[in-house]
Amino acid sequence: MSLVEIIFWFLSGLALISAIMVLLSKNPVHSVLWLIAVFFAISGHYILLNAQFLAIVNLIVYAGAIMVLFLFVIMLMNQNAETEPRSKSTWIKLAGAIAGGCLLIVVVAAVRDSENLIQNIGGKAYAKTAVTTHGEIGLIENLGRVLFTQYVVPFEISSVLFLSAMVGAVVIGKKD
Amino acid sequence: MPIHYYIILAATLFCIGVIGVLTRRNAIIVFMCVELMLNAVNLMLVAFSKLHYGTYLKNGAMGASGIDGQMFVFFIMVVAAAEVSVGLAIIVMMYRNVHSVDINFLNRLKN
Amino acid sequence: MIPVLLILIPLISGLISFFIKDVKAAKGWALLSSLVTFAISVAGIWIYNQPANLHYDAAWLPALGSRFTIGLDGMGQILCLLNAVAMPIIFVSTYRNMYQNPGAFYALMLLTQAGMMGVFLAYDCLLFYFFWELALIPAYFLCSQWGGEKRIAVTFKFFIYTFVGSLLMLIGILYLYYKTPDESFALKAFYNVVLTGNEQSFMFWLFFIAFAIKMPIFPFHTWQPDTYEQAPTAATMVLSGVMVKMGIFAVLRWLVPVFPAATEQFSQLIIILSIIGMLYASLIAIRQDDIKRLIAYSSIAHIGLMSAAIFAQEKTGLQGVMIQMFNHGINVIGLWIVADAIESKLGTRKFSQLGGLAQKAPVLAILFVVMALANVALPLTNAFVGEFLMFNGLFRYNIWMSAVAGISIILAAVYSLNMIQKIFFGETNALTEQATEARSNVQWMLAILAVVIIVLGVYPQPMLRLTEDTVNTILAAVK
Amino acid sequence: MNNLILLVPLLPFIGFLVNGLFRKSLSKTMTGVIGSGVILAAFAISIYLFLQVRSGGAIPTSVYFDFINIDKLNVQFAFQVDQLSSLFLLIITGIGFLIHLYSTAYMHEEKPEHFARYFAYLNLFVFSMLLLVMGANFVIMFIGWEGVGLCSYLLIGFWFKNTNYNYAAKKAFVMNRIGDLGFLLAIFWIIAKLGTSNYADVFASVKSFTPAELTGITMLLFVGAMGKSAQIPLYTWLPDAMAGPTPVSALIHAATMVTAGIYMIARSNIMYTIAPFTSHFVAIIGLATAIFAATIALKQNDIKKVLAYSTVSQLGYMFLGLGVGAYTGAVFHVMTHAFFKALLFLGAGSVIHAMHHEQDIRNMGGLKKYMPITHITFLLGCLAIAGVPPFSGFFSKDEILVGAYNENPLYYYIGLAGALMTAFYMFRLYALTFLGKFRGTHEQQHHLHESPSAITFPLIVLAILSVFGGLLGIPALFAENAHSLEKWLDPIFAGSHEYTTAHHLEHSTEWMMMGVSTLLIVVIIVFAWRSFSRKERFEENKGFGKVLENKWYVDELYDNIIVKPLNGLAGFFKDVFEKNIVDGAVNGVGRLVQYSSRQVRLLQNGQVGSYILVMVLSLIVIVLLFREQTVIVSALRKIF
Amino acid sequence: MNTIIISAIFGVLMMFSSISVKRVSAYKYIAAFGLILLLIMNIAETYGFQLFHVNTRDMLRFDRFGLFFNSIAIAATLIYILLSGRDVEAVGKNTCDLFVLIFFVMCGIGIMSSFNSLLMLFLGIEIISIPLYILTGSDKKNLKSNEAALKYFLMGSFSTGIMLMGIALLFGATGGFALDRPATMFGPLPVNVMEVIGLAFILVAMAFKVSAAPFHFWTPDVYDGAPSVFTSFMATIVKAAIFIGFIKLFEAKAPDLGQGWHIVIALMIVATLFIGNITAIFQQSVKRMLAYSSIAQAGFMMFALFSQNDTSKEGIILYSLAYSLSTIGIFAILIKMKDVTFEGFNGLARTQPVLAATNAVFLLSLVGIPLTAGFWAKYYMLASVVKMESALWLVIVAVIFAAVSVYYYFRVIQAMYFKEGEAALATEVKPGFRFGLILLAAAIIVIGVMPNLLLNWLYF
Repeated sequence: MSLVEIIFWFLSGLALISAIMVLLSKNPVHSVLWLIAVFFAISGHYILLNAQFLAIVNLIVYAGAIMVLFLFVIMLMNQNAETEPRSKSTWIKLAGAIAGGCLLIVVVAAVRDSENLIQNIGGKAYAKTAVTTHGEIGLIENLGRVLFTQYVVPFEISSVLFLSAMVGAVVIGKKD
Repeated sequence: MPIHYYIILAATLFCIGVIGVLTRRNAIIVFMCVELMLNAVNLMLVAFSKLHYGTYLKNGAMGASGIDGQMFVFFIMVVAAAEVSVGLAIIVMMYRNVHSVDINFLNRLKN
Repeated sequence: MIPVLLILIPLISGLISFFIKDVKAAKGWALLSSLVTFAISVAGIWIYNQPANLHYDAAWLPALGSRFTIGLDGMGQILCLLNAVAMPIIFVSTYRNMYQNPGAFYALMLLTQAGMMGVFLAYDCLLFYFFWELALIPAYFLCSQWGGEKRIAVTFKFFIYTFVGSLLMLIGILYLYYKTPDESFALKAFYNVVLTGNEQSFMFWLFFIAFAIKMPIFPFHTWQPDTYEQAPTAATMVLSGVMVKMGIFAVLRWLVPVFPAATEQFSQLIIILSIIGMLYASLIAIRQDDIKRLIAYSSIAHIGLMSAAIFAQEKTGLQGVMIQMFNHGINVIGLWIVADAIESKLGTRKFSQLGGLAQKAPVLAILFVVMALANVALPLTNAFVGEFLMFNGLFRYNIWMSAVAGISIILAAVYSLNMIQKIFFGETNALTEQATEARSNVQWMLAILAVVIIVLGVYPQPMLRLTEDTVNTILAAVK
Repeated sequence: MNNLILLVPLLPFIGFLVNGLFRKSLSKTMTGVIGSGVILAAFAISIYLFLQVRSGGAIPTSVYFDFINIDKLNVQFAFQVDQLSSLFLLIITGIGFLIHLYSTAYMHEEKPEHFARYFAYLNLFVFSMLLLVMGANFVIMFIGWEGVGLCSYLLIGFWFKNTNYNYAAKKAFVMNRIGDLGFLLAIFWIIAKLGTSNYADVFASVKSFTPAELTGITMLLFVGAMGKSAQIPLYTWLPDAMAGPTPVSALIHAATMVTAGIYMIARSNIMYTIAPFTSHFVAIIGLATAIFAATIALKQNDIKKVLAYSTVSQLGYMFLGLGVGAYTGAVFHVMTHAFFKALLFLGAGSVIHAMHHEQDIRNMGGLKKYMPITHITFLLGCLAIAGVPPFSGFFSKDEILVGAYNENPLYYYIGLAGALMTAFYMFRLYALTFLGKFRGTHEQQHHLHESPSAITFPLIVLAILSVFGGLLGIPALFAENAHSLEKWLDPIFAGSHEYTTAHHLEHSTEWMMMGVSTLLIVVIIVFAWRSFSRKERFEENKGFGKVLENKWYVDELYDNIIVKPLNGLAGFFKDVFEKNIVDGAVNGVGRLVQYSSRQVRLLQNGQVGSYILVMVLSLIVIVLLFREQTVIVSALRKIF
Repeated sequence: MNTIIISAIFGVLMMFSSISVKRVSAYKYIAAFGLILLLIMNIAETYGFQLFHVNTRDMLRFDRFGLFFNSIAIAATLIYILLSGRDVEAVGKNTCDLFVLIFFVMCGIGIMSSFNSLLMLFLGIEIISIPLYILTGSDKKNLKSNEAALKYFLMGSFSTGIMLMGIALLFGATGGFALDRPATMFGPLPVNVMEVIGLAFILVAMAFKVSAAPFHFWTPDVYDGAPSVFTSFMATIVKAAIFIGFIKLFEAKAPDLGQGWHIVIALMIVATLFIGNITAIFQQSVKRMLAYSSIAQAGFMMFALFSQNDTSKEGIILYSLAYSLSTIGIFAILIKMKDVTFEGFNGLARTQPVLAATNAVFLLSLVGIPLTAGFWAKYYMLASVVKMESALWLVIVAVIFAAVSVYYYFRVIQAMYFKEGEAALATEVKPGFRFGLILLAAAIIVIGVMPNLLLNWLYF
C-alpha cells in the first residue's frame, strides 16, 4: 500500500465518520464542527488530487466562512442539544435511512457497471484512475487563466447571482 | 487511485447528506446536510477532472482536459456561498417569528 | 356570401346585444337579427342558390393548413334553415318571459345560433371543431344562469360530458390531420385520407363518442333530461330543437364518409345500441311526471331512430334522416313552446298537478295535439315522412331490427297521448281552474309551426330533393 | 275527372277546416249544414263516380303529385276509383251523411263550439276514410288508415272531461297502432322488394315474391287488419270505444272504420289467395273472433256494449269470408252490416237520447209504445243481423257460411253456432229494451218520447236498406246471375279466381243448410223473445255467466301480462336503471374523482421531510427505470 | 445577450434609483420602463442587432427560439408589472428591491433560454431561484410566507444538490459540460450507464423546478404561502422559463436516454396531470387551487418534452404565453379579492362585471376552450404528441384530465355568475386596472381567433 493509498483511506474514513457524526450529533454545534472536519478531509483529498487551489478555497470559504456563519447563527439562536427538535417516530428516521441507503446502492451499482465501460470506451484510450501524480490543472495560475478567458461569462454572471443574494439577504434580514 | 473509489466515496457522502436531510428536523442541520451533498459532488467533480486529465495525458489530443471540472467546483462554491447567505437569512427570519428552527413546526400549508 | 352572413349576423348582433340594457330593446334587437338571418337562409335556398353564392373560402391559419372554408349543401341548407327559423319562433313565443339581464340572455342565444350555424357550414375540420365548442359555451351560460333550481350542477354535467367528447374528437381530428398527405383540415382531404383498419376503428370511436354524446345515444344520454328540465325553456328549445342535430349532422358529414370501413364494421353495434336506446327512452317517457323530462326522453327515442337509420346506410333511411332533422326540430320546439306556456302560466310542469286545461285553453290544446301527433309521426304530419323513410331504410338493413325498433312507434303513442290526456283532458283542479288561454304570440307561433308541420307532411318532396345530392355524396364516399 | 275525384275527400276536409277554425263563430245550424252538406256533396259525387265506373269500368288512377320520390322508393299521391273503392265510397259517404244528419239532432245539447268540434272531427274522419279507400297505393291507404285511427281517438275522447273516456280513447289508438306497425312493416317489405307500393304494380308483380315473403307480407298486413278491425287479440278497444257519442259508434265503430281491414284484404286478395297459410290463419282468427265475441255479447247489459261485441263478431264473419276466399261475400257483408249495424246503433242512440243517457238495458223495457219508429226500425235491424230471410243479413251471412263450408265444414258449424248466438243476444237486447214494462225511474218515463225527425229519418232510410240491401247479392240458388255484387266486383277478384277452383255445392245441400239455419234462428229468436220480454228481475250472474259478463277476463289478462309488466319495466328503467346504473355510472365517475381528491390531497401533508422522502424514492425508481429500461420497455409494450 | 446584460445592469441601476426616488408608486413605472427597454432590445436582437459583442465561448447560444421566448417572457412580465405592480408595493417596505429581484430573475430567464453548457444552466437556475426564495418570504410577518420560503429554500437547495450530482456524473461520463455531444477521436462517444444515471438526476431536479409529479410537493405550499403577486410571477413566467431550459437541455440529451425517456416522461405526465387535477378539485381556496392547476398545466407542458418536435417547440412558446397571460390575469383579480375562497367570488358578476367577465375569459383560456389562446396552447401540445402516432393513450389520458380541470376552473365561473352573494374587494379597483384586464382578455381572445398573428412568427 503506497503512501497515497494510506492517505486516501485515512481521509476517506475521516470524511465518512465525520459525516455520519454530523447526523448523529445531538448538539448542533457539534454537527457544525463535525462538518468542518468533513470539509478538512475533503480538502485533503483535493490536495491528494493536486487540486491545490480548490483545497485552499474549500478551507477558506467553506470551513472558514460558511461554517462560521452557521456557527454564528446557531449561537445566535442559542441552539443546543436540549432545544434540538426530535423526530416523534423512529419510523421516519428509518425510512429516511433506508431511502438514502437504497439511493446509494442504486447509484453505486449503476456506476460499478460503468467501471468497465469507462475502461473500454474506444479501445484502451480512457483512463480508469484519477491521476494523483501530475497537478498542473489544479494550480491557481492555470485555473485563473481559464476562469478569465473561457469562463468569463459565467464569472460575470455569478456576480449578478451574488448581488441578488445580497439584496435578498438584506430584504429578508432587515427589520421593518 | 481507481476512479470508482472516489465515485463510491462521493456517492456515500452524498447519500449521508440525503439521509441527514431526511431524518433531521433542525432546519440548520438540514441545510448543513445539503452542504454536505454539495461537497460530495465537488469531490466527485475533482476526481473526474483528474480522470479526464489522465485521459488527456494518455492521448494528448482529447477534447476534455479536465480543468472544466475544477472550474465547476469553483462555481459551486460561489453559488453555495450565496445560497447560504439567503438560506440563513430565511431561517433567522423564521426563528424571529416562531422561535423555533424545527422544519415541522410550520405546517399551516398542507393538503 | 350567404354562409358568411349566416354566421356573422348572429355573431355580431349577439355581441352588440351584450350592451343593451333595456328589456324591450334587447328583445326587439334579437328578434330583428334572427329574422334577418332567417331571410338570408331562405334566400340561400330559393333565390341565391347558385354554388358561387353558397361557398366561401378564405385564408385563416395557413401555418396549420386550415382554411376558413364554409359552404352550404343540401343538408346544410336544411339545418341552417332550421336554425334560422327556430330563433324567431323561440323569441316570439317566449316574448313575455322576463329574464334578468335580458341583453346578456339574448346575446348568448344569438351566439349559440352563430356557433351552430358555423357547425352546419364548416367545410374545414378545425373550423368545425371551433364552432362545435363555440356553440357549447353560450349554451352553458344560458342554462346555468337562467335555469331552474339545480341548474348549476346539471348544466355542469352537460358541459363536462360534451367537453370530454369534443376533446376526444380533437385527438381524432389531429390524427387525421397528420395522416392527410399535405397536412390539411379540409373536408375533401379528410374524405381521401387513407387509414389502416385499426386506425379507422380507433379514430371512429374517438369521433363517434363526441357525436353520440351530443345526439345523445344511449347510454350517453343522461345529461339530456336533466339539462332540458333545468334549462330555461328558450334555451331548451335551442338545445333540443337545433343543437342535438349537430350530432347527427356531424355523423353524416364527418364520421360516416371519413371512416367507411369502420362504419361498416360497427354499424350493427351502433344500430343495436340506438334501438335499445329508443325503446329504453320510450319506456322511461311513459313513466315521467314532468312535461320537460317526457319530451326529453321522447327526443332521445327519436334521435335513436335517426342514428339507427344513418348507420343502416340506406338511401331511403338517409333521406329520412335529413328531413327528419328539420322536422324533429320543428316538432320539438312546438312541444317546448307549449310546455313553457303552461309552466309560465301555472308554475308547474307536473302532470299530477295539471289536467283539464282543454276547457280553459282550447286553442293551446288543439295546437298541442297537433305537435304531439307530429311527435307520434302520424301520417300527414312532417315526422311521418321522416320516420317512414328511416324505418324503411332500417328495414332494408334488417327486418328484425326494424320490427323491434317499430315498437317505439307504439310506445310513442302511449306516452304522447298520456301527455295530452294528463295535461289537457279530465276535470280541472284548483290550480288549472285559474288557467286562461295562452297568449296570442304563443298561439301564433304554434299555429305557424302547425302549418309547417302539415305542409311538410303533405308535400315533403322539395325537402327531399334538396338533400338528395348530399345523400348521394355520403353514400358514394361509403361505397 | 281528376279534380272531381279529388273533390271527394277534399270536401269533407274543407268541412273540417271550416268547422274547426270557425267553431266559435258558427251557429249550430250553420255547423250542421256545413258538416252534413259537404258529405252530401261528396255522396253526390260518389254516385256520379259510381255511375262512371259502372258505365266505363275503373277510372284510371289519378296522380296528383309525388309524395315521396327517391330513386329507390316512389310514392305518389294518387287516387284510384274502381269497383271496390267506388262501392266503399258510396257506403262511407252515404251512411256518413245519414249519421251526420242524425248527429245534428243527437248532439244538439252540446255547446256550439263543441258541436262544431264534433262535426269537424266527423268530417275529418270521413276525409281520412276516403283517403283510405281511394288511395292508389298502400302508403296512401296507410295515411288514411292512421287518420281514421286518430279521428276515432278524438271522437271516443270527445267528452274529454271524463277520464275513463280518455283512457278508452287512448286504448283504441294504441291498439290500433300495434296493428299499424304490422301494416307499416308490410309496406316496407313491399317497397323494399319492388320500390313501389302502387296496387297496380304490386298485384301485377305478385309472382316475384317468394312464398315466404308473401306469407310474411300478408301476415303483417293482417296484423294491421286485426288492429283496425278489432280481431283477436286486438279487439278489446272496440267495446271500450263505445265511450264516444253514439253516432260515432255507428259511423266509425260499426259501419266504416272497422271494415278498413276487410277492405285492405279484399284489395290485396290476390296476395292472400296465393298465400294459403295466411288465408287459413285469417279464417281461423275470424271464426274465433266471431264466436268469442258472440259469447261475450250474450251477457252484456249495456246496450252499446252488446252492439259493440256484435260488431266484433260480425267482423269476424267477414274475416272468415276473406279467409275462405269468399271475398265477395265478405264485401257484401261489409255493406249489409254497415246498413243494419248503423241502424242498430242509431236506434240505440235514439233510445239513449230518449232515456237521458241511460245505457243499461236492465233499466229499460217497454219502449215500444213510446218510440214506435225507433222500435220498428230496430226490430228490422235485429232481424237483419240475425239472418232471417229475406233481410239483408241473411244473404250476406249465408254467402260467407257457404264459402266456409266449401273450405271446411267445421268452419260452417262453428259459424252457424255464432249466428245462433247472434240471434239470441240481439233479441235479448230487443226484448229487454222494447218489450215488457218500463223498469227505469219515473222521471225517465216522464220524458220518454220519440226522437226528432233528424234522428228518425236516417233510421228509416237505413231500415229500408237493411231490409232490401240483400237483394244486391241474391245467391245463384234463387236465380242465376242475380248476384249483381259479384258481377260488379268481379274485376277486383278476377286475379284470385285464377288460383281458386270454384266448387259449387249441390243445390240440395245448400237448400238444406239454409233451411236448417233459418229454422234454428227462428227458434232461437222465439226463445229469446219469450224469456226476456217479461223479465223483471235480474239475478247476479254466476259461474260461466259471470265469466262471460266479465268478457272472459281478457282485459284483466292483458293488464296483467302486458300492461303491468311493461309499466313495471318502465318504472324499473326510470327509477333504478337510469338513476343508479346509467346516470349512476356518470355520477360515480364524479364521485370517484371527488373521493380520490380527498385521498390524494393527504399526500400533501405539509412536512418537508416526507416531501423529500417521496422525491428520493421517486429518484430511485427513475434511476432503476433508466437502468432497466429494456426490461421495462418490453413489459410496458405488453400493457399498451 | 442583450437581455441578460441589460436586465442585470438595469437591476443594479434600479437598486440605486431608490436612493433618489422616494415615491413608492414610481418604482413600478421605472420597472415597466426597464422592461420595455428590455423588450425592444430583445426584439432587436432577434433581428440581429447585438448591443454588446461578447464572446461567450459557446457557453450561451442565442437562437430564434430562445429569443422569441424571451420576448414573450418579457412582455408577460411587463403586463404583470402593469397589472399587479401596485400590489407589489403592498407587500413590504423594500418595494424597489423587490422589483430589482424581478430584474435579476429576468437575467436568469435570459440564461435559461440560451444556455449551452450545464454550468450556465446551473447558474441560470440559481439566479432564478435565489430571488424567488426571497420573494416568497418577502411578507416577513406572515407565518405562511415564512413557512413557504423555508420549504422552498430547503427543497430547492436539495434539488440543486441532486442536479449537481447529476452534472458531476455526466461530466464523469462525457468529460465536458457542453450540451453538444463531445466527439472523440474514435468517433462519437457511446452512451454509458453513468451518463444515463447523471441525466436521471438532472431530470429529477428539473422536474422538481417545473413541479412535475412526484416532485411537485413544494408547489402548492409555496404558491399558497407566497404573497399572491409573486405567486403569479413564479407560477407563470418563471415556470415557463425553466420549462424552456428543461426542453433545451433534453432536446440535446434525450436521445441518449433511449426509450426509457419516453416511459419516464409519460409516467411523470400522467402522475402530474393526476395529482394536479385531482387535488385541485378538493381545494377551497382559489389561490391554492391555482397552485394545483399550475401543476396540472405543467403536465400539459411536459408534452413538449415527450414529443420534442417542431410542433412541440412552437407549442411550448404558445403555451407559455397563453398560460402566463391567463394566470397573471386571474391572479391580478385574485389579489383584489377580500376572500380568496370560492365563496368569496359569489356574485362577483353583479358587483364587478368587468372583473368577472375578464376572469371568465382567463379561466376559459386555462380550460382550453376554443376562441381563447389557451385552446391553441393545448392544441399544439396534443398535436405534437398525436404527430408521433405512438402515444395516443397518453393524449387520451391528458384529455380526460383536461375535462376534470373544467370542474375546478368552472367553480369560479359558477361562483361569479350563478351564485348569490356579495363578492367584496379588498381594495379599490381603478379604471386603469379594469382597462388593463380588458386589454389582456382581448389579447387572449384575439390570439384565440387569429393565432396566425403569432403563429407566423413561430418557426424554429
